[in-house]
Amino acid sequence: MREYLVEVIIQNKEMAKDPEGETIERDLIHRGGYDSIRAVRSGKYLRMLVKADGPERAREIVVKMCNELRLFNPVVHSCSVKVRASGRKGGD
Amino acid sequence: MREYLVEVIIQNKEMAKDPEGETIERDLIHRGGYDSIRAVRSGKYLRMLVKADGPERAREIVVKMCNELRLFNPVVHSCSVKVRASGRKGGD
Amino acid sequence: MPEELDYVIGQLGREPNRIELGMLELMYSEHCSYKSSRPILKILPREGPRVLVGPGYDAGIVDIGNGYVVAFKIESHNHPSAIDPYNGAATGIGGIVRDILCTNCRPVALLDSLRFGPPRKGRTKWLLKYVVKGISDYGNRIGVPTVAGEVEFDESFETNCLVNVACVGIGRRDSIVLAKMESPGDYIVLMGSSTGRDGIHGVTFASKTITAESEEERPSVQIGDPFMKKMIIEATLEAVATGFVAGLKDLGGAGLTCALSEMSFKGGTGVEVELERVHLREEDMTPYEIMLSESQERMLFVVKPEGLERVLGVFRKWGLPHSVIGRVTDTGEILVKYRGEVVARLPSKLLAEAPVLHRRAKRPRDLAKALKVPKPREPKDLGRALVRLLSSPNIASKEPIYSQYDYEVGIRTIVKPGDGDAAVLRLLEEPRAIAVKADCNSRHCRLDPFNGHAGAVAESARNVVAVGAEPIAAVDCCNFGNPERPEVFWQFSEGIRGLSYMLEGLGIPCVGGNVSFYNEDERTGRAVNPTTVVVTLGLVEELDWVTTMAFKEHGDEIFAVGRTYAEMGGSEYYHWIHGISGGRPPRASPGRERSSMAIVKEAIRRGLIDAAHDCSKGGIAVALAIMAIKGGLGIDVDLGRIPRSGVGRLDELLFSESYARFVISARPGSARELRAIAERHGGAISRLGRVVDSSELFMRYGGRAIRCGLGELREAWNGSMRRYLGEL
Amino acid sequence: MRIAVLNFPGSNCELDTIYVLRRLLNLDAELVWHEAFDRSGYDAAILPGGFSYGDYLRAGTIAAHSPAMKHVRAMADEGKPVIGICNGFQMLTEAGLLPGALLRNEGLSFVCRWVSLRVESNRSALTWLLPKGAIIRLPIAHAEGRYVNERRAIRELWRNGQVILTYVDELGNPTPDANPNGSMDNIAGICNERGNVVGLMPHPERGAEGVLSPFGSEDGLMLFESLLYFMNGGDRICGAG
Ligand SMILES: Nc1ncnc2c1ncn2[C@@H]1O[C@H](COP(=O)(O)OP(=O)(O)O)[C@@H](O)[C@H]1O
Ligand SMILES: [Mg+2]
Repeated sequence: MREYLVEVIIQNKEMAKDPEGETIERDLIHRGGYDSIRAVRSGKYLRMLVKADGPERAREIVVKMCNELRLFNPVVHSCSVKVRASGRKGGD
Repeated sequence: MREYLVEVIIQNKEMAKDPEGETIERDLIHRGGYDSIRAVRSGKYLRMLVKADGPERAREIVVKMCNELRLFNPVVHSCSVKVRASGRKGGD
Repeated sequence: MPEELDYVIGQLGREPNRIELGMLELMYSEHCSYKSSRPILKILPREGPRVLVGPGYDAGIVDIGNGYVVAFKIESHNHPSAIDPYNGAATGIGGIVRDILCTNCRPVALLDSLRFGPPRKGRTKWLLKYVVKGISDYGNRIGVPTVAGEVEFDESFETNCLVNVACVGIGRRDSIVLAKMESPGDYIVLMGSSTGRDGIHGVTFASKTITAESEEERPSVQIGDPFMKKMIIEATLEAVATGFVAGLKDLGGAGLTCALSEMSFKGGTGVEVELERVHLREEDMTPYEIMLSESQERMLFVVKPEGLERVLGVFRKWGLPHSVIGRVTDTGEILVKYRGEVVARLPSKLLAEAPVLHRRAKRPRDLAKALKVPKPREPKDLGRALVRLLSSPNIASKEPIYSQYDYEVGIRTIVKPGDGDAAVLRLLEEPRAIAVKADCNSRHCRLDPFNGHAGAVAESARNVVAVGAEPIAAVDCCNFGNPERPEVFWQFSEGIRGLSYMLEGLGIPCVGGNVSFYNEDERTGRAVNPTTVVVTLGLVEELDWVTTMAFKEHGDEIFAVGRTYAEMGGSEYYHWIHGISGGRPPRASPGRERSSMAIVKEAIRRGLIDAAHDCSKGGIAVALAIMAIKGGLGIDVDLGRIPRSGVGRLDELLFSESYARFVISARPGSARELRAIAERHGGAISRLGRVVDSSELFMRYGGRAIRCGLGELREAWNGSMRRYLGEL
Repeated sequence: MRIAVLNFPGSNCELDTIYVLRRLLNLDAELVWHEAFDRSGYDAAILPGGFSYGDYLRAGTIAAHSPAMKHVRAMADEGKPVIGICNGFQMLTEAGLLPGALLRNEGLSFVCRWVSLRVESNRSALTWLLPKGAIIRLPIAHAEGRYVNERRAIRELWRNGQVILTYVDELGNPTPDANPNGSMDNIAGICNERGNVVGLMPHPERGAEGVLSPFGSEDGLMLFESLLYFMNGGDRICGAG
């Protein structure tokens, strides 16, 4: 078994708005000079190491965990899971 | 000019503690039975569209913005900026 | 520190090894040893019938009767906050809470005293936003309400902000625990977060000035864990309740080294510890790092052998990591072993008692000049000036800040931030209350450290009196520049003299404090204004006495208590309206303070007073305006009646910041009784006019009149903090 | 009548709640450590305010997965009152016992202040005795109290009388200025269809005594008195059903 670096990103759905993203964007415009940036969205980032039989399997474990433990609330959040780094030899 | 999707991830530095990640790992993930997951770290995620003359330039703009708006504190945080999607034709 | 090294070698009869040297270096740092300040601080009055534990322990403890005690203490977290405002302020709260907790009192209130540069500066906005967020995220999460504080803005704090935090705890007299190890054989248990590399040499960092490299001193940054802290609070109180905890101390600056040496020195014992037992965050830590680590959220318990299992059981219930690291001995030594080998062996006394330094003090040469400034021209429209003054960041309402703090949790807060001069917390078990407030006017202190510091004591005592309390004890937090500079040391020693003078004059003992030096910008050599924040604790024996500052009813009569002088130096009026930062600040007089306070106290106890507010920044005009804004009622007053001496100008009458003054409102027909009270206490009082059912401030003076609409005043006072800072 | 006040690591209003139930209402209320919670013998459960598990990840999420919640869920199914105050409300939505979600305040920061609330329904255990349309005053103190749900679901809540409290101005209007956190429809509290599971962001335990209120009000007490009536299956003394 190897260990994979998996990233989870949880964002608000459209209907739930994103006050933080909006505020950052407003600040940008407010301070001027950054009008080339738009559509700022904020979210929560989680990163973890997952011991698994392959990247696909690592992803599955994390997806299942996110659903089961409700790392996100499906009514208001969207959640994306990515295997970032390919496996290194697992620890203990 | 094209528009690029740029992602920013702000985390506590590797050597610094991350009480949030530790608590999520201990009290949610492990208690929920997912023992193959470890080293959970939490952070903040930002995503934005940037109009620029190329991906490198898009990245530069965002790095400068993060510094100037003090979206992170270099003393405690690490901030990574990645151009995720290659340019689409810019909007207005 | 070559002389210190010679001293150590002389005492030891040998060279210390590297670990011992590291331990000594930390313990001899200014932060831990008070080596510069100790000789001066000893003049502070510290005795009193209520004092159970005075300076020298983690917190001062006073008896409030019926078996209850209050522990309180203030501490600075300036340097960490200047480089990482969020974690710096948060861990400041964490530290002060531990100081209270280790007396076995439940922390019930926090106060924050903050100082920044001019509000329009980007750095100020950044610091303020994250300092407040750090306090909010940490204080709220541990369930201790932040009930009062103050915020001051001045150029001198632009690089070095000041973040002082205080905590108040309530406990039972018969269950106080002290930071002592008295019985050889007791176990030493380290509980809480694992020990990591963070904050190694944090205290030496706190004893240095800020340089460009500070930002690079990464290991000094600590990260607080309020969730862990909340559990530590509950578990500690539960563990002590078993009756088996013989001593308790938090791990703060200088970590394990400090806790072990101070506890054993105080108890006249020694310790033997085995460092491999310490639970670590990183496996490969060296003994040096373990002894010096300043990781947050740790407590050191001294446990009676027969109760060890019971105490550890409590920690297990709360899921708190812990390790039994050693035992108390009778050798008077700190014996540190690592994997069977002795790695350090030092007398506790040598660590705990650094040799003191006698620093030179010299009055700054340019001070005399700063005191003499020509009087500015009186503005034509004094109503405008008042509106502008209300919008000054130093006077404007701090609601955008304190509304981010949970000031209600605990259901004790009966006078909330913004409602009275001090916060009032009731006891849950009986109908009594305590009052607390932190104060300092650092501009007064800069121009005249003696009178300014005396004024800080007086102001915080007045604030406590204004809400109906009797001041019973105080703690102080000194913030100064580099003490190696004679001018700074002069400010410090004059300041402490001033504190002493007023504390003694008012009969208030000082039961604890904290000194933070080196608050200066190394590049420019600019030091912060000498600033000693004073927190006064008051006792309210009857809940009926609790008084707030809003005018309550039209028809009530308005009185000024205390005499006004033309004392304009360092005033907010000079600074904000005229851009003048000099002049002679108000003179402090314990006699006048005593009279004014006695009048207000007695009037409150006789049930005559509806509202009370002390006069501080912005003088009598600002006091009147805020009481009217708060009450939503107008006033009609004759300023000519204000008791005064040598005040020739109307702007001076309105905005002088003379000490020893209050504005009060009383039921109609109370004037005679109030005058009799004033006479008895040898103080001045005079009826200025009435609260009226209107929406304006109407102030007459001879043939002149000043009118200001309440709406305009309210907008200036309420709205401006948000405007300066953008969204907080 | 025994009421369990659950104590999760990081809860911080549990003693305040116990104080009100015991000292002001003379109720048999018990502080129960979450790991030791067994529903048998309890007639109601209160999930108190605070920051369970530090509110890490999101407010209430981690507590919503603790074993104690299984018992809470069972009590809810049995029709026994389950009350979530502030962090407790967050736990109930995270556990799916109440619909919707409580997200970060629109203003992004923690807000502590007294608010005016209108009673929109007296169908819930907490508003049982309160007349519809009454204005009450309680303090709020939270960083994640913005109630969000799908529009359709919110209409449904209104239709069923499940919206129990809204943030209003002095005159009783649900204006944007009166909304401290950006909640949809100014919603401050909701209940399930049976009215036994109730969640609200304001703190009734902090607003139950005149001495604590800037207005001298004791409105919080009425909410707990309602709970008592509801538990006793009691009749309403005022207001229409
Ligand atoms: N940083 C702060 N934290 C909490 N409360 C604060 C803070 N700053 C000011 N306050 C509150 O605002 C009110 C006014 O404080 P202050 O400006 O110091 O008044 P005064 O000068 O009349 O003593 C007090 O209730 C005080 O406790
Ligand atoms: Mg005051």
